[in-house]
Amino acid sequence: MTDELLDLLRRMHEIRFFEDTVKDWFTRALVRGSTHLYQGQEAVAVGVCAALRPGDTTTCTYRGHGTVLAQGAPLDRAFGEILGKANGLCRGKGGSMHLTDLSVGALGSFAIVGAHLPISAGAAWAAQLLGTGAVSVTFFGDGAANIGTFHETLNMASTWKLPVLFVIENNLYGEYSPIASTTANPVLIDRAPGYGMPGVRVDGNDVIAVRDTAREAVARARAGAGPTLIEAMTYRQLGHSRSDPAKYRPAGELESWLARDPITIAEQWLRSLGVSDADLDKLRDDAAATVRDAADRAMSWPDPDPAERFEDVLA
Amino acid sequence: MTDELLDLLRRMHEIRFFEDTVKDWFTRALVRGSTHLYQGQEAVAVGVCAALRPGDTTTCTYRGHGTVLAQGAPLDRAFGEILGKANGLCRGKGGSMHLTDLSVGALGSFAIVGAHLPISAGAAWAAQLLGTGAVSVTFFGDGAANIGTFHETLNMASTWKLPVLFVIENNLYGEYSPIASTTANPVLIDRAPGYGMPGVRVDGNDVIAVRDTAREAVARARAGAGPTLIEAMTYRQLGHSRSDPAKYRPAGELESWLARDPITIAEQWLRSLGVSDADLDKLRDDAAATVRDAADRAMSWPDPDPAERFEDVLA
Amino acid sequence: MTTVATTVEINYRKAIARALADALATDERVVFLGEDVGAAGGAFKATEGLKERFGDRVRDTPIAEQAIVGTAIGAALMGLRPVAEIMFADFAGVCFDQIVNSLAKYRYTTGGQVSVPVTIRMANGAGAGFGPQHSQQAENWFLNVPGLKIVVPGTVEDLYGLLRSAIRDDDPVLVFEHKNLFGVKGRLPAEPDDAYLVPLGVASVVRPGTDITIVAAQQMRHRALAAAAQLEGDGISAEVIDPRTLVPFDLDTVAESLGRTSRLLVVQEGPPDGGWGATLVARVAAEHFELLDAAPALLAGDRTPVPYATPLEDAWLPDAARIRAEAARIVRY
Amino acid sequence: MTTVATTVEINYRKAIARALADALATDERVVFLGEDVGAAGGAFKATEGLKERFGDRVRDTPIAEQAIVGTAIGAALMGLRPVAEIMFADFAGVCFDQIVNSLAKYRYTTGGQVSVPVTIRMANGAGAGFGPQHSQQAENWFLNVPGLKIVVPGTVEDLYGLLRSAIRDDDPVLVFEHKNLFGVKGRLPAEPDDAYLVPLGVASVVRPGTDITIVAAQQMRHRALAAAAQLEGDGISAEVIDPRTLVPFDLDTVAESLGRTSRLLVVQEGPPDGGWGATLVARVAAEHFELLDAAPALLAGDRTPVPYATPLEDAWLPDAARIRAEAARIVRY
Ligand SMILES: Cc1ncc(C[n+]2csc(CCOP(=O)(O)OP(=O)(O)O)c2C)c(N)n1
Ligand SMILES: Cc1ncc(C[n+]2csc(CCOP(=O)(O)OP(=O)(O)O)c2C)c(N)n1
Ligand SMILES: [Mg+2]
Ligand SMILES: [Mg+2]
Repeated sequence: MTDELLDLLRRMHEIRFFEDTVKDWFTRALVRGSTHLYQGQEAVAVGVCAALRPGDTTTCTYRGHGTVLAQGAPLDRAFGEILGKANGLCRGKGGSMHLTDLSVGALGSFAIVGAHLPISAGAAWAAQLLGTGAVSVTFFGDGAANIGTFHETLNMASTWKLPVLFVIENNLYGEYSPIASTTANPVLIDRAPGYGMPGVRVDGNDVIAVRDTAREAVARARAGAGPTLIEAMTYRQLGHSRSDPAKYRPAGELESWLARDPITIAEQWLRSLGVSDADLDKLRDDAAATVRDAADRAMSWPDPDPAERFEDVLA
Repeated sequence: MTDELLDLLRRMHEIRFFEDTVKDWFTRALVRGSTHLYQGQEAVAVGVCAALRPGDTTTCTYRGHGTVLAQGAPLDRAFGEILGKANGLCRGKGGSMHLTDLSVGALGSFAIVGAHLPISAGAAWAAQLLGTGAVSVTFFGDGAANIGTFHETLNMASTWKLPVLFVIENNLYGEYSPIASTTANPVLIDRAPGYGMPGVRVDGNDVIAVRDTAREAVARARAGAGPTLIEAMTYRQLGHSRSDPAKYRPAGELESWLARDPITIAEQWLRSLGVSDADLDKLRDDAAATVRDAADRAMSWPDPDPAERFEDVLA
Repeated sequence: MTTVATTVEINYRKAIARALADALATDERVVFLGEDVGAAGGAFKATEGLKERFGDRVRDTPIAEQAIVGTAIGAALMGLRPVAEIMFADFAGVCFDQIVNSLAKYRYTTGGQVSVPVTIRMANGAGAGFGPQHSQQAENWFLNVPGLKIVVPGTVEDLYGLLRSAIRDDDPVLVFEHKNLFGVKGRLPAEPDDAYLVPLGVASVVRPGTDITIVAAQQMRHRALAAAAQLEGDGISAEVIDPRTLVPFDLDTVAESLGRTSRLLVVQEGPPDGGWGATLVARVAAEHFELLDAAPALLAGDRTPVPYATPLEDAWLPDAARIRAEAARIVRY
Repeated sequence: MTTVATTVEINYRKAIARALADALATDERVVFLGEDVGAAGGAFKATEGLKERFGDRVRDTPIAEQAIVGTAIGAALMGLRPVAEIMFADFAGVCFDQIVNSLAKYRYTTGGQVSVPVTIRMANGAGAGFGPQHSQQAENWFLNVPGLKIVVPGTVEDLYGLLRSAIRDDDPVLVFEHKNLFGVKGRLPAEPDDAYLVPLGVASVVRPGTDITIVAAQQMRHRALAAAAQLEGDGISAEVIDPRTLVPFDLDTVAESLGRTSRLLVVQEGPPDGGWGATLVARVAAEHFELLDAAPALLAGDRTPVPYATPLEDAWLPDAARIRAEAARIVRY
């Protein structure tokens, strides 16, 4: 138990340091385009992926660095992709919004809201047909729950009893819109009965709670009982994207959530299990060092040759 | 009461005879393409439209003859459109799947499943902004409830508290698929709570029950309380389209529904109110004659001139 | 193509079911999904018998095109070879995002980590009185989207051969089956026979000629052949080329023909702007200008939606008479 | 255009808000909806201040593009003049059906019972490092769909003038605002002034020349002008035409120019096949063949999605150097 939790905490640290590095790069204009960071939501990806086994797959959003890393994608090649390096996960063709590593089951980060839900359903359909016992997980936001693919996919997946988990990363905002301004009933699990599937709300900042909830849903899926809708309540500690100061937040909201930072909560758990502050600090510092090294490696890699742009369109 | 009910029965008769005529034309190959008939579902359109007032609008599906007529579109020009005549409602450009008559508030029949739901929401938004007090109604099938626009529109309409009624004509089948084969939870009103709106199931073959249910929803909408999801349980007495023998029906299903034919039920109501069989027969025969005359008129109209195809693309 | 195998006569509609059956029978990774494709045998009755024969590998779906295409993509990533049916090509608008942004770009966006062997079948085309929302030439919506292959079979043999090649291909392929050709007859082998596969990206010279090159596909191919026969009476020898595949387009076969004829008429069903016909005329003008002795011409549908009424729709579609007249005009240029 | 009115300097991004504000202020039937367009002032901060000033007529929507476009259509049928924002043009794929099958065809399908004055604004284009799903030239997806007008403003003045004309127009208009031009500066009148409206369907000769006609829009227009300046040093006089509107296309202005130059180079951002550039080359070849002294050319993006990494994306987009070289090649033809 303690060892596993230490491992989850390490992953959360790595993701946090990874995102802090990316934020720094973007503010220093070392990277162009757009980026969407995961600080504060680490427990969702790490907790859910802790319930998976090799062969299981995930899809996620443009805010996907955390998920892809939680599944085990290498830090340096993830950095490399964001930097647009030839050795990036996607050879520099996708960038921050498209981190993908099929070798670890990370089927991809999708930049079109909602587009990946049916893709995870399809992976689950393959598992059902091939009898692999694999489970698919698709992570998406509260705002994405209002787009058509959510509806089409949940109904079809439930009708076909597909082994898939629909995990809402409910961080209370779309880009800048508080959920209540765009969603008639902001309790998103209230939609589950309409699809004949169970819906569970969980504290998305408590990695243990998330893992346990996911385990149950995974067991259900592997048993052939079909999909589960999981609504993980969490918070986006930074703005929607690089350019967003997040002025729209009510006073005190950020502070109260920072007090419930998923890393702090995990550390409290570990202290209660007798782990010393010194060990926790060392864990954090080691993670920081690991991430720093990966970043340095990625920085040192060459840019892709312009001619590479013609490759990978067709088989 | 009796007079109003007699009027509703007359409309149902007219729609029934209209559809029987169209069916005959298609089987005699007087018309090409595809047609989708409304026999057995008349009480839904007629009952709902009885709750509307001038200025209110509707949208419906390719199975829309009944709705457009229930709103008051002229029989002859509706026939004319299906025959592709120059004087058809749409000058012969739309055909059976696109009957439209804006002059009576029939915003149109749409041949893409689900496409019209947001269009009725938009009409309701205009009413809300302009303060006209008008209400929009959108009719669609049980199968259409599984497509993305259903979800997007119900959530947005409820969030904005738009004066719109979502009326599901639940006739138990998609084209040939029984609802349970495509819908995880076939009780479609179970989806309403997820959108924070009331959902009501009603006997779609009882024109009075439909009218009363619609009246309540209309009152709610006019009062600014937002949309209602109405699930009218009914039955498609014929196949999905001209070419469908409907072999997939379980034995006895059709018979049991024919016994609950909406016209029979309305006639029973009227008898219980003291209307004589003679009067009911006369009403039916008059309707038949009216429809026959309209069909003859439409048949006598000229085809459009080929050059007319270049008109109406842009203003 | 070997002709040793015994062949049977079959129409375009049944050839669809036949191609799917042979694909399902010869490769267990092939799966098939769509609305009413299973129990009901398809809205066009073009998939009858498949569910009974292949069971779970043939799935009826809800009315949810975005989910259908997305599901096919996900299954393909896991090693299956899904065939998805979008009943009418017009409905590709509903799942356009999945086709254009997910399917076409997945391989590129991931730096070639995997290929996505999804085949999407749809019924396209005008001429059957289905009206503005059920008669479009949606093949022209996807030309500007790299990452897709597009085929437009006009005969039973090409339908069978191209559909099977599409399913075998490692890339996404959109297969447009023309709803006004379902009754066209042809011959197929009695047993599955790879000799009948038609390679993607290869046009076919369906009538040799020396005075003008007419390029036309599907319904227009048949009308072009009728016009060519009439033109012969006018003393004009027209070569008719059926591209069969729109992407990748076999420009060489057209150029080779123009080397003989020096005159080009492209006949395209559907509005002219942004279509494959205009794309072909532009490429010939830019890449083979010196081959042309006359202005190249594009005969296409009108710049309007497809009207419903028979006299309007008939006038909207180029017919043999207009093809003949246009070809004669160009030859006399 | 009158120049009496006092003008102010403003960039492309702020000109969007300015055009919307003037449209909302001068016609109470105008309403505006989209994701985060109100309270947040827009994802690109291009709609700031509108919600505060116009209240309920400016609506934030859920993430539901199909509902956004459909709602705009319904409101238009009731007499309003809705402006809908689709944040990135790439997302037009999600609501493609509503645009193509509902919006473009409504008037025709109903036999002209009503017109549908909906304006849809979207940010298109590559060059800013947004990757394959946020950098497309979606204007090319709609060319084959009659019933839509399409504008592609490349300057502050054209953005303002065309957007306002689009909102006034009785037909559906798609307005593509190039995300890589948001910083471009220009001058607008201090007060709303109809003299600054730019008519739909009228190209503009932005640089006169005699040796070759270069047609380019938006980002490519600016690069074509840079190339033309360099070409002058090479002794080549290039005329640069910005079509500004893609549908209906002002072919006359191009033909009139070719009457002088006899040489055509179309520079189009985005893949070549099925795009407006190929459509233009085809129309010139078919309708004005005799004007051409050399093969017309199309310089376009590659036949690949738009890659993310800077060196890849930079190479993907035609730049002034390539435009210059291509123009020189044609002139020497
Ligand atoms: C179809 C589509 N519409 C709009 C966008 C622009 N967009 C990107 S992120 C975002 C907000 C998504 O909010 P949510 O689903 O809650 O995810 P979060 O960003 O909060 O993780 C929007 C509107 C998009 N990428 N795709
Ligand atoms: C987007 C889309 N997908 C598929 C179709 C083909 N189609 C036409 S009607 C129909 C069945 C609709 O069933 P339902 O919504 O229950 O309406 P009903 O026909 O029973 O009245 C289908 C699948 C279509 N027209 N549009
Ligand atoms: Mg969110
Ligand atoms: Mg039904």
